[in-house]
Amino acid sequence: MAKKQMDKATIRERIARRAEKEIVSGSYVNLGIGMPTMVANYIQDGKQVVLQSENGLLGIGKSPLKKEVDPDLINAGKETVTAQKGASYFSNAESFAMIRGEHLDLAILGGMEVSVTGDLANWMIPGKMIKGMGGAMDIVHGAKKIVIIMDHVNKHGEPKILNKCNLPLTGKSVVNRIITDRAVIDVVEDGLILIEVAEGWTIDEVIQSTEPKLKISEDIRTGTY
Amino acid sequence: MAKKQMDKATIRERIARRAEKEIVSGSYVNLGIGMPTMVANYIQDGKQVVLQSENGLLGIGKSPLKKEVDPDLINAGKETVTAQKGASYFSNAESFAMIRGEHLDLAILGGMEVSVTGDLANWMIPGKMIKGMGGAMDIVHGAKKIVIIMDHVNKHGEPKILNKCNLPLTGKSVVNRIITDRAVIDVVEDGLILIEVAEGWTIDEVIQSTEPKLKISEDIRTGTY
Amino acid sequence: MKMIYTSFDDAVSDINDGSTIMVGGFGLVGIPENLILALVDSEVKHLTVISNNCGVDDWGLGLLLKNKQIDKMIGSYVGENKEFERQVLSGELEVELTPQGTLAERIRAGGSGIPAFYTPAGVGTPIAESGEIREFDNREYLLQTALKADFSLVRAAVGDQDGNLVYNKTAQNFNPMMAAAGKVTIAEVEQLVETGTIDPNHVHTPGIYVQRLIEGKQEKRIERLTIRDEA
Amino acid sequence: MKMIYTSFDDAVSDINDGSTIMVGGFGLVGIPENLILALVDSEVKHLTVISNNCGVDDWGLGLLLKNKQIDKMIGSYVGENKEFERQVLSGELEVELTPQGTLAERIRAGGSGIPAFYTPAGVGTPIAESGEIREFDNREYLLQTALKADFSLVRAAVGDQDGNLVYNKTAQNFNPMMAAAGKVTIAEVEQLVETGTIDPNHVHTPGIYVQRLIEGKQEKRIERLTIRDEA
Repeated sequence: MAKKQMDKATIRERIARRAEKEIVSGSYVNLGIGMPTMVANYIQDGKQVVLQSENGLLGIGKSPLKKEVDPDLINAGKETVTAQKGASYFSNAESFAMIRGEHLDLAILGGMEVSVTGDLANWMIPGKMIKGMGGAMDIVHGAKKIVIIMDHVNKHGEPKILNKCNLPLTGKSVVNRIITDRAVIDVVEDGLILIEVAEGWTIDEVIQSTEPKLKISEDIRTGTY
Repeated sequence: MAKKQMDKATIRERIARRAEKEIVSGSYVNLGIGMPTMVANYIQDGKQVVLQSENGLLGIGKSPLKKEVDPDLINAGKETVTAQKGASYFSNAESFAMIRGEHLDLAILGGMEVSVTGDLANWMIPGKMIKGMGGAMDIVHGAKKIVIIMDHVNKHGEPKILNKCNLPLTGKSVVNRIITDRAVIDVVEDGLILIEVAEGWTIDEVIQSTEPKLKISEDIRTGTY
Repeated sequence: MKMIYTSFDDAVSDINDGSTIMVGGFGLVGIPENLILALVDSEVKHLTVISNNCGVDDWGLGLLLKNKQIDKMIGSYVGENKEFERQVLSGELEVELTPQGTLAERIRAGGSGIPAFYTPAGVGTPIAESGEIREFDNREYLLQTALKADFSLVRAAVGDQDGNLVYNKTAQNFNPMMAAAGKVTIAEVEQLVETGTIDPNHVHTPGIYVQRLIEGKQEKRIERLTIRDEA
Repeated sequence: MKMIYTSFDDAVSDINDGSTIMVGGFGLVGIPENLILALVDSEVKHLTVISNNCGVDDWGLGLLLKNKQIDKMIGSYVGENKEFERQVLSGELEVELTPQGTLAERIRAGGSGIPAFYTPAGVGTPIAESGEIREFDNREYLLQTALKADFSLVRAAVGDQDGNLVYNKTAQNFNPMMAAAGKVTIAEVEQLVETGTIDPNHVHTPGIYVQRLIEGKQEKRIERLTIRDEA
């Protein structure tokens, strides 16, 4: 599909489907509010995944049928959910003990900006009403692997992957991997490595739309998603 | 009963019975290992008391009948117990959160030495094998009121209430009241106040067997226990 | 041994102007609905409220907000309504934002006699600007202090006459830590049962933390109804 | 999703010389009896053991002690047997004594990503001599750091195939915090059940903390049998 014709929903689905590949069977995962929550819809059959919700649930199930709705059972996005077999409920203190204590294998979160050193900004825009960071500042220091999913550029076409974040940070040196509509980029010791390019984009286009210099992986693959 | 004729068991019972009077109906209480545990035997009918055991039980009941014994249910002294109606079980972390967070109204503990400023020593004698402080160092900072029960003098007849403890401390400025076989003494801002004298002893004998200068309460009572 | 109330107004009648209160719940789930309504009725003012969120326009803590009873809000995610924004911008309402895990742990610390602890959350961000950073094992952490309250308002599914509480599913959330961190903890329970009914292994909040109990019926409003179709 | 073992020897086979292990239990209550026996069989040496107590002469951690498998013991109340005393006095065994509440909280911190916290316990006593004191609200507190382990050996009454654990009565004690503080947590359960059997509201240790499970029968020795007569 040509990139120009892709609507916003299709792009989000593309990113979510690529992010799903980050989830290893048998792992414990926290999905952020918004686009990350969508990732759950694309988890492949046969993959055993336990999703954690920071409001106190390990083992998020599907959305409830109308008759199953329990107002006492929501996810961190305040949506009604169900609980998987083998689930457990606990307090927010226990939930963040679990998060902060590095028991989760992976967190997939949204991003506004990511820097060349893995700094993440995703919670406030100065001048706009500040609603709060919720659990993001804890989660970025907790999960063993932090994957950020976001658009590659902002609505003005400017890079969101930067030498230095302009927005106030959520966490410093916390991001391991960035997945955008255009590319998959890893944050490593000495910078950023481009490892995948999405269908409809070229390596050069990704380089052009990314502020920091990108190293190109020896195993780079294009058109993977 | 004349003091000379009282055997050790009788003296311990006398102290325990006096200590029981410290327990207000409706209160939450921790009783230390040894003589303090005995206090539970003398709780008056009609007093509602919830005893806490630092190994994770709120609501210690009576000793079990032989047929009731559950090896998974013990108190902090490792004795088999039962649980009262309305009891709850929890981890040691929660138990000491409860203790440290000042939720208990009273702790009654044993003592080796108490100082004029309310310092307590009750966990080690240098040169002897050190077994550990168990929960005592936490409890002395936790309960709203700390009552120490002990003999007034040691086996050499020397005071155990001192200007300064010789033994390593369990806690500094933690004791509120001392109950011995001879007297009840309160630790206040500017020293010690004698408030009760046990049967068979005189105010003067108590003063003589106590190292720090004792103030005498205006409401002092003698022969109260 | 506990004060059992039948009037929500009576249960909160000694919450005075200027009090600091903790209110359980995550979004609208697990909030003490009727205790909040009673606070609205009481017209108490200048409250400092510690709660993860601040309700919505016409429900939960949003009602106290609309009634201008809150001077300061400590939470992790607030401002889901226009009135909140208006009051913040006009300076009527002070807000202290805390990462959610830090908020939960500060409240746990408050009930546990821990005056302060270190956490990685917030290092390198605006919330660490006035804070104290310290390294342990070559990693930076931020010092955070305990939170306590004059009154904690919590909600449980079941409570017994001795104050033992059991929560239902994700309605547990902040309630257990707040129950422990309040000088006076008032529990609104869906069902008040006789002591001895709850299995001691299943108690979430031991009765020692609860001073007052009251049974009530909740609306349990749903913020974001999400359902799937029958396959 | 978890490793389910049928041999206790296999369950502990990768605990190597020099490992730091946490072992649940208070006295002999709630100890992972069969895992300890397997460690004795394994002849692993130079262990650092974190446990509230150190068993008795012929049971629990006392067996590892007798077999000289422990180099260092971190606990709150130890030395209930002569061999312990002998090894300490001869310098064969190093002991670190910690107040019980501090021990419990240090282990909780280890599993919770809290590197350090302040507690009043120990201020003004020998254990604060090399410690760091700090005032909060005009009261002195002692800094304490987190404890973690290479392996945690815990015991539960019931465990399911996903690692969720439920403890019985006071056999809970140190087990939940240790389950969270071990890099690898091995749970000895009295009963292993199918996933879905345990009510999610009743889970004490969520399965995420447990890597290995094994079902076994315990002797449950009683240290101090105290009974009352039929009235």
